[in-house]
Amino acid sequence: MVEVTLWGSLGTAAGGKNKVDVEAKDIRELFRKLGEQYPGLEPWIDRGIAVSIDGVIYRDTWSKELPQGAEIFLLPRLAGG
Amino acid sequence: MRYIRPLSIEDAVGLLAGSAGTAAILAGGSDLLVRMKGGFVEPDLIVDIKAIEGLSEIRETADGFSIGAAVPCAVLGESAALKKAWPGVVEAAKLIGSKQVQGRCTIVGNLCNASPAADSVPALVAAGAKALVAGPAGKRTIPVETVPTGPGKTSLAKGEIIEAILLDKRPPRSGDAYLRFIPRTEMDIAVVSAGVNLTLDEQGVVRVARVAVGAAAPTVLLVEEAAEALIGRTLDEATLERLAKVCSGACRPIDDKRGTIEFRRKVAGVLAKRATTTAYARAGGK
Amino acid sequence: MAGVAVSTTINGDSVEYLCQPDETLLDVLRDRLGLTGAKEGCGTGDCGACSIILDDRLVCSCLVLGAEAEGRRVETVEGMAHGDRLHPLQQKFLEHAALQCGICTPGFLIAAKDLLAKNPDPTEEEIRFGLAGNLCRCTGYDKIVRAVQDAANVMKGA
Amino acid sequence: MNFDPRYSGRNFSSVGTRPIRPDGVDKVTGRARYGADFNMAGQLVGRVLRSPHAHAKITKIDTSKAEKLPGVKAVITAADLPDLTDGDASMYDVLDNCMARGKVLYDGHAVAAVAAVDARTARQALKLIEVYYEILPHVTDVDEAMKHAAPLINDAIFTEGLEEKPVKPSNVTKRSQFGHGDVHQGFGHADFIVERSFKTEQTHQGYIEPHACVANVSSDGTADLWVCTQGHFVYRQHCAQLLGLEASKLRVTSSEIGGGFGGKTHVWAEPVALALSRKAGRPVKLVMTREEVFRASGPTSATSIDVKIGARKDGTITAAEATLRYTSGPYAGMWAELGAMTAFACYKLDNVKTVGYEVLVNRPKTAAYRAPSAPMAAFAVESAVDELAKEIGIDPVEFRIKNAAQEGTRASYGPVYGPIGIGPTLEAAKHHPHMKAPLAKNQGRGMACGFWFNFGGQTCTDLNIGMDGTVSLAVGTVDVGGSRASLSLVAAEELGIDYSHVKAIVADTSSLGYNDMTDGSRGTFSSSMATISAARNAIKVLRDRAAQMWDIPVDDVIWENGQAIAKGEKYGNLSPLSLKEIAAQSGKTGGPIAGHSELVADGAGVSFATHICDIEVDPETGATRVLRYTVIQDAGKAVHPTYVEGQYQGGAAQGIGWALNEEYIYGKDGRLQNAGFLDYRIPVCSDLPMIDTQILEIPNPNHPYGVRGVGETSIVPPLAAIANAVSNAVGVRMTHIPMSPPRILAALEAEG
Repeated sequence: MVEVTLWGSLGTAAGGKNKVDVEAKDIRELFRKLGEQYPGLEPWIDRGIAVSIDGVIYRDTWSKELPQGAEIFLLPRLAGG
Repeated sequence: MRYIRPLSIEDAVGLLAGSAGTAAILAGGSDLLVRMKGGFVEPDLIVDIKAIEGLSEIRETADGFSIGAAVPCAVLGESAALKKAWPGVVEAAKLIGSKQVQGRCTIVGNLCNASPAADSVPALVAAGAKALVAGPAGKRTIPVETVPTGPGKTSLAKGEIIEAILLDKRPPRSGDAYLRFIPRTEMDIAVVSAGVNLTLDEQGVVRVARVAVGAAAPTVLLVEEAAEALIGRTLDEATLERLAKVCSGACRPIDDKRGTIEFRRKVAGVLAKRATTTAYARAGGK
Repeated sequence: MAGVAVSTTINGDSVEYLCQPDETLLDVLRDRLGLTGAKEGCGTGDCGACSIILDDRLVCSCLVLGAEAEGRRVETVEGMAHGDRLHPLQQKFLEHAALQCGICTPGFLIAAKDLLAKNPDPTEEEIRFGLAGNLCRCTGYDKIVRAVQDAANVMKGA
Repeated sequence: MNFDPRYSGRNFSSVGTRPIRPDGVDKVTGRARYGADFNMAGQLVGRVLRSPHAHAKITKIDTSKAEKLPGVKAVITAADLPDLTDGDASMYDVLDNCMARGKVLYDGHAVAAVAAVDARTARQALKLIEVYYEILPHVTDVDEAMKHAAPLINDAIFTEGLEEKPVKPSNVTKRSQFGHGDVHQGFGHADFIVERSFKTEQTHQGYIEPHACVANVSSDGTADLWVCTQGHFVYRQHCAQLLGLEASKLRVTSSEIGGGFGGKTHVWAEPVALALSRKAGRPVKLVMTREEVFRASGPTSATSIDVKIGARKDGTITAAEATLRYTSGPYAGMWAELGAMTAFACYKLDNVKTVGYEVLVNRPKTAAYRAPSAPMAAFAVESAVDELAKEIGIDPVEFRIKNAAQEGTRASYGPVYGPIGIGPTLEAAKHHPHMKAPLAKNQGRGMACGFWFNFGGQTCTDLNIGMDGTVSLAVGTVDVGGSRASLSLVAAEELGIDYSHVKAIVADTSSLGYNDMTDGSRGTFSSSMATISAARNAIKVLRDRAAQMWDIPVDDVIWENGQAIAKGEKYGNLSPLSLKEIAAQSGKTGGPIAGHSELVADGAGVSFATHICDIEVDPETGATRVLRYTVIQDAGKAVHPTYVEGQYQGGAAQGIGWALNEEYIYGKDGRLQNAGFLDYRIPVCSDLPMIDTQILEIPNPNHPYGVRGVGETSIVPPLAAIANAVSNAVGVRMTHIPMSPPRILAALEAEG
């Protein structure tokens, strides 16, 4: 079980929660289960969400493991110049 | 569209006078080609005047200087005699565009483009320069300030060409200066500008003055009250303040992408003050 | 529209071409003669990317008609190196990394060549004002100015 | 990914040196080919007809006269680009932006296009296209657009991210919020509070090369596109989707690129050129004019920002809050969201809250511009931080050091930081000689900090070893400023050979796997990671070949300093085999030797910078002069330090332009007034001093060499650094960017 923190707007889409517990071993599973548990999040996941694991931001590595006790934070997918 | 390069001023006048559609004179092309590129003009005839004898020369005459219509502004800066006599006119001409543009552009083109913000025009107006006009009815000489009549408009008739700009010989203790305000250090069109031309007496008292302000009205303004504020005086603080005030007051500027009414008004006075100080020093005033 | 036949000299070679009366020299160089070193950044004389030397005078080729080149001498960036030997400015631009994207580089090299021909020992301020007609958006000009200073030193010694 | 990207300390022999770039000679001799430097036999000239109106319904387009003009080979409108986006809202926006469908949404919006035998004919054809408009009310200002009475740009937009679903459509497409703690409580503990509102005008990336492409579509469904872009793989995907082509049949070649800075991350002309070519059955070259670039590419947002920061007497910030409104053009964006994330990223805050609003206006669709959205937020925040330091009576550098984020700090945008460089850049600034240099009258010194995320992304690289032992490196990230030199250094480093034996190129979309764009400061970060991986894969092959040549087990072969070494006493008489020797035998040991890699380069380290500048103000005219400028930034590891300096200097120069003179100026009619380099005033050479740089190297733990992205952060601090310097020079707090002379003079006059 990992604790996942949602940024402000995403929290609104998850029914006002800013922290959720999810049983997931990697980012792929996390997104799948988040979508199942909070259908309001699905359009956000489709558009792209980045995952910060202990401060390191992952945009595309869905195979990245979520270590127990790690700080997991969801962020909007970034654009750059 | 035709491109013709006549060899005489008479031929050029004949071509322009006889053209059925729109005709354009090409000297430096730094305004004409930009307008063509933007689709604002599509002349039927382009008359390139650079092959006309004498038009690419600066001549020193008994009366002063005659600057041919095809002389690029960069060449003005290379004439030691002109620079010594009319440093303000030369510095104004050398402020137009970039080095690249100065290699092409001419003061006659700058005058005939009839932009109120043209850099060389306030300096020429302050200098009391004249334009030698050739046309179907012969030649005439007119003060430069009578050439532009409004943004993009001139008093020249169909078939007329300005052949040269004439500058008087300088009396002793004379000096001129030109300053403009631009947001960057180069490459901008003047937001507001001032040209000043002074002649002093042996005591350093201003005897003759002409002050012109650019980009502050539909045409360059020759500010008579500014000259009056200077004549009979040396440059003390009060005189300069009075000068700045009348120059600011004479402005009839607009708000546009380059500046505001308030800004132009205020800075016109500041530039007039500063240009006057420079012109005064060049005239030997202390 | 009748074409204009032009005989001119480009980088020391005699060249003849036919162009339209309203065609710029830049378009002639690029589209008719395959000399794409000069670039069009604006087409209005504001960026200097199309700089060439016309009869020893630095100009924007976008503000010159192709027809006007008749009987004149045109120098472009393609003529700066001698065979495989780069001009000192070209060499110093490389060494100082005075280019990032490189689109403005041909114009800067030509403008700098003209500058040093007229003023072999310019101050930093003279270089900056001398090159003010050439826009660069990548470098902040720092390395360009240094490259020109260094090239001036090399050329003085030569 | 079987590749371990973690940082391991090592001594470098190639990385950190400053060789000449591999594409250099072509670029100084005029031979390098940019977007407009390529031609195809039989090519037509494409041109686009654009809306003169800011907002209007298109009631009818009659192209019949244009079609009849001799020399015209194709005329297209939106009807020739049918909607194939299949519910993908963001791609639909891209399509609509390429060619207006029913409504024009800004001055410059494309409505039709022609392909003709020459430019003159194409221009004439545009004049013959008759477009009938029903003009609608428009809005270009961000604050005006948020008002209830504002003209609606898209009546299908309902603000997203609100607690309750709105019942009325709005120009606000989204509200986003970040932060933690309780700002209300935090402000309660403050002894000093600064609260201010700021505005910044829209700016453009200002790349010198206008968008240009040559498109060639064949009747069999294959196509070629030559284009200047920051991401040819992304352009391929977008063009294929919009045109209904199979991606693998559309080969996109990225030309040399004449600057992008985020502005060449988006398709505009390319789908149009492809559609013209498809209809005409001939190649089409489409080059935007400079005017079109300004009117109809992707400038940055105009913004309106409120900031409130409170601190205790001892200089501890107790709470910080910001509301940020960013224009996104007439289509939904995420620009305010980025501003809201970055605004307070430099600081360690217990109570912080930021709210962003994405606002539709009748201006071109906003695109990324170098650290998109961060400079405006930093301008507001760093101005307020400086003012607060002044009120408390504490040195602005000390104040920032005291409140700077550190390893373990929870960032204002959410996660907890790893090792970061904000503190070290501030310490370096504090001790920099620039800080102590004397100032004269009307001169002031300002400083400010900046943050950018950086990111990595999908990357694919091929490394091929020739039989002469030289290496060709094919990368898929477009080289915008010297990355081929950096990547060659990395390949040389990893293989243990000399830089001169590596030649890097940017491969086309048919020669290499997918690569994300060169954006987010990712070019050197990601492609160096992929290059290291590819080189390590090649080394595996090299070891195997050496083992064959020696006839020993591969496990006994190690790779060191560019050669294979047989490990162990028993191989004492085997002299090492160099890469060159192994390569020479490759035909007999199993064929060509290559290393490939495909990976997602995640874990780009965040980046911080501190800038110091001295400004002189002419109090009579409001004119400013930048006297001295210093950039201090963390690079992780500078692969090619000269090009790192170049990124620092270039970003600073763009920021200086933004701060002082650059802005989009719209008339009351909603038309852009200054669509050219004459009146959109980017800095010229004589406007700037030398820009001093100091590179700090705090290794990124998630890159084998410790590399961080360096491209973007340098544009973040200048707006605020200059505003702070102006304030210190003449005592006026400028809250509107650009700080053009009329604005400074007006502020001085108001101050009396």
